[in-house]
Amino acid sequence: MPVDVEARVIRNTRLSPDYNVIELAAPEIADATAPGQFVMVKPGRGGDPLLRRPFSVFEVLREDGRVTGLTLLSKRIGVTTTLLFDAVEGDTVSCLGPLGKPFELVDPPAQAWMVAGGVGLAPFATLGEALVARGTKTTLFYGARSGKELFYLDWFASRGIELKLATEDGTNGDRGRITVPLERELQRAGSEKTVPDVMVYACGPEPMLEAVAHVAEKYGRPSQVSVERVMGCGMGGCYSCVIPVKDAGGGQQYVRSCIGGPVFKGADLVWD
Amino acid sequence: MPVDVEARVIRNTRLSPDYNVIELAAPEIADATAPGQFVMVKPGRGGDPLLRRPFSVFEVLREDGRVTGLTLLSKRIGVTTTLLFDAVEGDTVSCLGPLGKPFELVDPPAQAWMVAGGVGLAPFATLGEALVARGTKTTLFYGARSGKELFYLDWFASRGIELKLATEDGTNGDRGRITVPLERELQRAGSEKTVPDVMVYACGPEPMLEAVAHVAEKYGRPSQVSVERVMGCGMGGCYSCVIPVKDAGGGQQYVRSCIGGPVFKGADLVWD
Amino acid sequence: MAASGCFGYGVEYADAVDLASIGAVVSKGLFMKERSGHPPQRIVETPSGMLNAIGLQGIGVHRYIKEKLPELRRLGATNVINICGSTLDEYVELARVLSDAEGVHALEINISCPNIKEGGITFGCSLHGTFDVVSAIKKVTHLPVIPKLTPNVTDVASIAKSAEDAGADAVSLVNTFLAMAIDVETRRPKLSNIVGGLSGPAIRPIAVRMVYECRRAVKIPLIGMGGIATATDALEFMIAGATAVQVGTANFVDPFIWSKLLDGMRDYMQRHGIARVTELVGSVDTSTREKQWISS
Amino acid sequence: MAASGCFGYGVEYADAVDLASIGAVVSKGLFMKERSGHPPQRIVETPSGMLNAIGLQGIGVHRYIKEKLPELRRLGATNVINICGSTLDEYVELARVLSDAEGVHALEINISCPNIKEGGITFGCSLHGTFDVVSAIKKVTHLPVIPKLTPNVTDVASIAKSAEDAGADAVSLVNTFLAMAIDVETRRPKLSNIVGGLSGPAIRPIAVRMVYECRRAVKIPLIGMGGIATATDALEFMIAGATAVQVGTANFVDPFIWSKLLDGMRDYMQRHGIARVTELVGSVDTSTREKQWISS
Ligand SMILES: Cc1cc2nc3c(=O)[nH]c(=O)nc-3n(C[C@H](O)[C@H](O)[C@H](O)COP(=O)(O)OP(=O)(O)OC[C@H]3O[C@@H](n4cnc5c(N)ncnc54)[C@H](O)[C@@H]3O)c2cc1C
Ligand SMILES: Cc1cc2nc3c(=O)[nH]c(=O)nc-3n(C[C@H](O)[C@H](O)[C@H](O)COP(=O)(O)OP(=O)(O)OC[C@H]3O[C@@H](n4cnc5c(N)ncnc54)[C@H](O)[C@@H]3O)c2cc1C
Ligand SMILES: Cc1cc2nc3c(=O)[nH]c(=O)nc-3n(C[C@H](O)[C@H](O)[C@H](O)COP(=O)(O)O)c2cc1C
Ligand SMILES: Cc1cc2nc3c(=O)[nH]c(=O)nc-3n(C[C@H](O)[C@H](O)[C@H](O)COP(=O)(O)O)c2cc1C
Ligand code: FES
Ligand code: FES
Repeated sequence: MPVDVEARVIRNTRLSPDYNVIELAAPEIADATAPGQFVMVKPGRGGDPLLRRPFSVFEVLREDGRVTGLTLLSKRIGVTTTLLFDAVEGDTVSCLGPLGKPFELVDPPAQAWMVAGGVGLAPFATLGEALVARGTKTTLFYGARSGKELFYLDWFASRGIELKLATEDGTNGDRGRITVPLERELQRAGSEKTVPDVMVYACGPEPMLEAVAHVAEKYGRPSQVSVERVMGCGMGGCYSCVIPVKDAGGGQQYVRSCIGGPVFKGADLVWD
Repeated sequence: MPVDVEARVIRNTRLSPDYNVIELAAPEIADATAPGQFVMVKPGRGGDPLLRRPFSVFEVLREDGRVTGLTLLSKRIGVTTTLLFDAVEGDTVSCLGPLGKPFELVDPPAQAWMVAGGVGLAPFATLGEALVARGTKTTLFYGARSGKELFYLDWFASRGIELKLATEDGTNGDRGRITVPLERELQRAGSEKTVPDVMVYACGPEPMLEAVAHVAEKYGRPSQVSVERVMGCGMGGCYSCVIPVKDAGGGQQYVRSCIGGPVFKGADLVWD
Repeated sequence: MAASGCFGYGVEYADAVDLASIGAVVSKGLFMKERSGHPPQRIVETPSGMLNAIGLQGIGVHRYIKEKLPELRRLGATNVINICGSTLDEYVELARVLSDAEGVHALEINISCPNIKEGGITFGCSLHGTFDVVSAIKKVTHLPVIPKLTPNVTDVASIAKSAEDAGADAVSLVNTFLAMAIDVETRRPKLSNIVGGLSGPAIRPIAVRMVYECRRAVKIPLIGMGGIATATDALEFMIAGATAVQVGTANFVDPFIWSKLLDGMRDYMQRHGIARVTELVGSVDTSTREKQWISS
Repeated sequence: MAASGCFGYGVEYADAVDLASIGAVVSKGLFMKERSGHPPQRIVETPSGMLNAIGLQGIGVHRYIKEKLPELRRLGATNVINICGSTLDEYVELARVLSDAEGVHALEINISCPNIKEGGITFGCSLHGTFDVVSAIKKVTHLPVIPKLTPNVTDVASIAKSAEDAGADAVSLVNTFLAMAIDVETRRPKLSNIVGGLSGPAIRPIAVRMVYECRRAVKIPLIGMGGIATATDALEFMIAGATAVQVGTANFVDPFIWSKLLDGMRDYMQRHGIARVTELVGSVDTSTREKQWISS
């Protein structure tokens, strides 16, 4: 069951002119969060902005074993993300969670390939840690506009997660979209499964998710994608966050991504 | 002409659980302010609260002769005053002014008697300084609920301003309303003007202003009162701040206290 | 009470909230059949409010009775069913079906959904339209019938009156205000449905005025809503004339709002020595105020 | 343009703003005679908005022409006079008097003030009421006649249409929404007038929708307003269908808003390669959007 915490800002680190990582003292939530779950966040007080906004839990913070809080990786695009970007230590951010369906983890010999586009990196820190903890060989495919917008590379590398990068301007890794290295590796692994099972995890802009789901399918690999829909409540109350999903009858139906997701099987989604 | 300044909070000092003095880096405004004028203030950003609020300029801050900013004396009663109470160094407060008609000063041998009720003390710091600078003998009658709510006594005393106090619980000065010591002194001064001219200045809750204006009149002394009306704009645009004033024809008319005041001759007001 | 469409079917909130404690759960608007609703984007935030154009996505009345109602009864919820018809017959049929179901406590007649052509707003915007729907439904049900009025009208009080004349047991007001937001960069409406319904604190002063007007026009109880986010807001509606209130948008912001509202109202009543809520209802004093010397 | 009642008579702002630069100054609502208006409290803040019940305090048309107009002409202002009558005859008389005055550029007919019984809203809420006022005024003046519509109606587009049929040269919309706020501690209305008009950002989505509806109902130009506080807001109204916009409440918050609005709109037009504002008017694209891969 989700809890609502008036979380104190412990630290706020700017990674670029748009990106920041904000540490929030919400141990109750951090402790209960599974990889892929999110929180509904409202910075400051007062009615502007009115509604909470969804953010993946980025890191779970620990001090000598004890969970002390969580961080959010935020990209500035509007009111709330600007408030998060400008927040200073001591401010409070009201934080509701954990919410949503987490990723399903895979065990060896299966491998885990995480595909992140931009701020879509957020859910993969906790997912990567959980996978590595089970000994699952984990790779992060990570794409962005330019090398300056690739963050936390050492963080992942130091945890034994292999990195495959792509940037649209070619300043780091392959030039172009992240699907370039992904398809190359899928091909190499071979659709005949010369390599053990691979689970493809993806988070990023929806057109990227669609491309990833399709290329995974093309090479016979299952995928789990975390979608980003505008959410009013995060708890199934408002029906704002729906996404079309294939139903039994071969038709489609709108499913609330806040409780039916945000993680879906790539094969289940209807890409409108 | 008024200016609008995004003023940085230099310091914020809490005087009690309700009262605070906030220092704002708005030298342009401070420099142009005459005693009795006010500023329209909006803390923080965003639409909540929407409208500015009026505050008297309390102190004009100087560093080696140069004007560096101004302070507001604020009493917490709602949204804006709570934001001012909680503001921290580095926050910005948008500050429009100076606005309104100032007090008319008097010169020796006339004496100045300033009568303050609670937060009505605000305009008398600058007025007191201006009067003392002209050598006018100045007295401050200052009333509040209890001694704990009488502030800046040394500040006034150190400038050679005589203090007459009253508290409703009798913890400092006369027990009761400030009109008690005021009427005693007016009586002593004598309506026959055994003492030179006295100008009575008053700021505080309106029923107090009414009582002061009446007692001054009773003893043949003129008064100038600074009224507090709810103000939407401070510039004569909205007609929200009106107060009934006697007109030539012996009738009354609503005058906008933001441009026709906030300082009025006590004798001109109609006390509804 | 949880406002319609703002609480799912209620079961979604079962582990966050004790449904038995919140007065009543008003269901999402139900049609006879399932509806897929409008494509996203379905909501957009506006100053102190939000627009929605969900399009009444829903499972239809039969699945509701089969899948949701038993669970809601188990949880001890008081169930007010919000029904929405494309035709007079559909309203009547919905009322008939629900009257036979176990655990339905009242019917809220949605003649005010601004978001769909056939959302009954055609009924809700005219006097006889309102009269006809309500009286037709009254004929086929023993349940309390509570038409929900639209604020998008010139004279809401006269509509409340015709609902009363038709035998309504109470009226709910207000539904959302028809509104619109445009993305200036793309020059496209922000909602896929182009227009949507405005809710939230922004509309509260208008909704309070409408409750005040209706209180003077009808004798039946009023259920007030529109931007309630605090106990003070709820009290404002009751003092204006509402016997009960519903909370919609604010529940999205704070799903734990219910206990806060109840505590705040209890505290207020103690401070003011008010024994029963009914003493508050419609108690607004419109005589001119005398002045006092507030020590500032 | 400065919205009526939000800019005094204009002269108040002369040293803060270059009146010649802001399009037009719409005067406070004028009657034939002086009016003292309502007693305080006359305004109250609400979420992202404010209520006002000023009661059209004013100096009357004759003093306006004698005392304010010469100064406004000297300052180079374009003067739109907002007129308000208790009767049809008073509207006509006002139009006649002002048509003979120097420096009046247009008449805005306030048939929508919610705050006073005789505020003409009785005209503004009905089709023939609107038609009668406008056609009567057209007969006696050569000046552009711009009725200002109330949003407190079921179908604003049909009212705009009847204004057009009556010969209106343009319509302004919207005036304020009838609303109310109650102080729960005293259980008294916060406004002395009990009810007042809601303005400010809170109402913008409703006002934009009404402009959009009217754009499709009439051919005459629309002057849009309601909660405009930024250049983006102004553009939203124009894209919805407004040829010009007025700013009211936001001017109270920022008297220097005018240059910011103009700069913001200029910047937008450059970014989008738009040469003339008219290209924007009513350009909202209601076809469904295609998707693109926004690199996030
Ligand atoms: C499950 C989930 C997890 C998320 N995790 C993260 C995360 O970890 N870090 C992060 O930075 N963001 C994340 N997002 C996206 C984040 O919720 C939005 O960026 C945020 O809501 C924007 O709020 P705002 O007030 O700053 O922007 P607003 O002022 O609300 O909107 C600004 C502009 O951005 C558009 N916009 C709003 N929401 C979205 C959206 N979801 N996608 C695309 N455009 C949008 C609006 O239409 C508007 O044009 C997540 C979203 C979901 C659904
Ligand atoms: C010319 C002038 C100078 C002023 N100088 C000062 C000053 O130096 N220091 C200071 O602390 N205050 C001063 N005030 C009063 C100050 O403007 C109000 O306290 C302030 O507007 C309250 O804003 P808020 O958002 O905190 O309260 P709100 O949230 O706006 O209101 C809270 C409650 O207080 C009531 N209220 C609001 N304004 C007033 C008012 N003016 N008088 C009585 N009740 C009110 C409201 O009706 C509401 O019930 C001055 C007022 C004027 C007109
Ligand atoms: C997302 C959403 C969905 C709604 N769905 C319905 C509905 O199905 N039936 C209905 O009568 N009202 C519906 N409403 C209106 C609310 O019940 C309520 O009347 C309105 O939102 C005003 O209350 P509020 O300001 O507290 O939200 C909906 C409102 C919202 C925000
Ligand atoms: C204090 C105040 C006074 C107003 N007086 C008038 C008036 O005299 N005549 C009129 O037609 N509209 C009047 N209005 C309405 C405004 O002109 C405008 O239509 C409305 O406020 C919406 O615009 P806004 O949200 O930008 O304020 C007044 C509004 C306010 C806030
Ligand atoms: S966000 Fe409200 S239902 Fe999903
Ligand atoms: S505060 Fe607006 S006219 Fe005085």
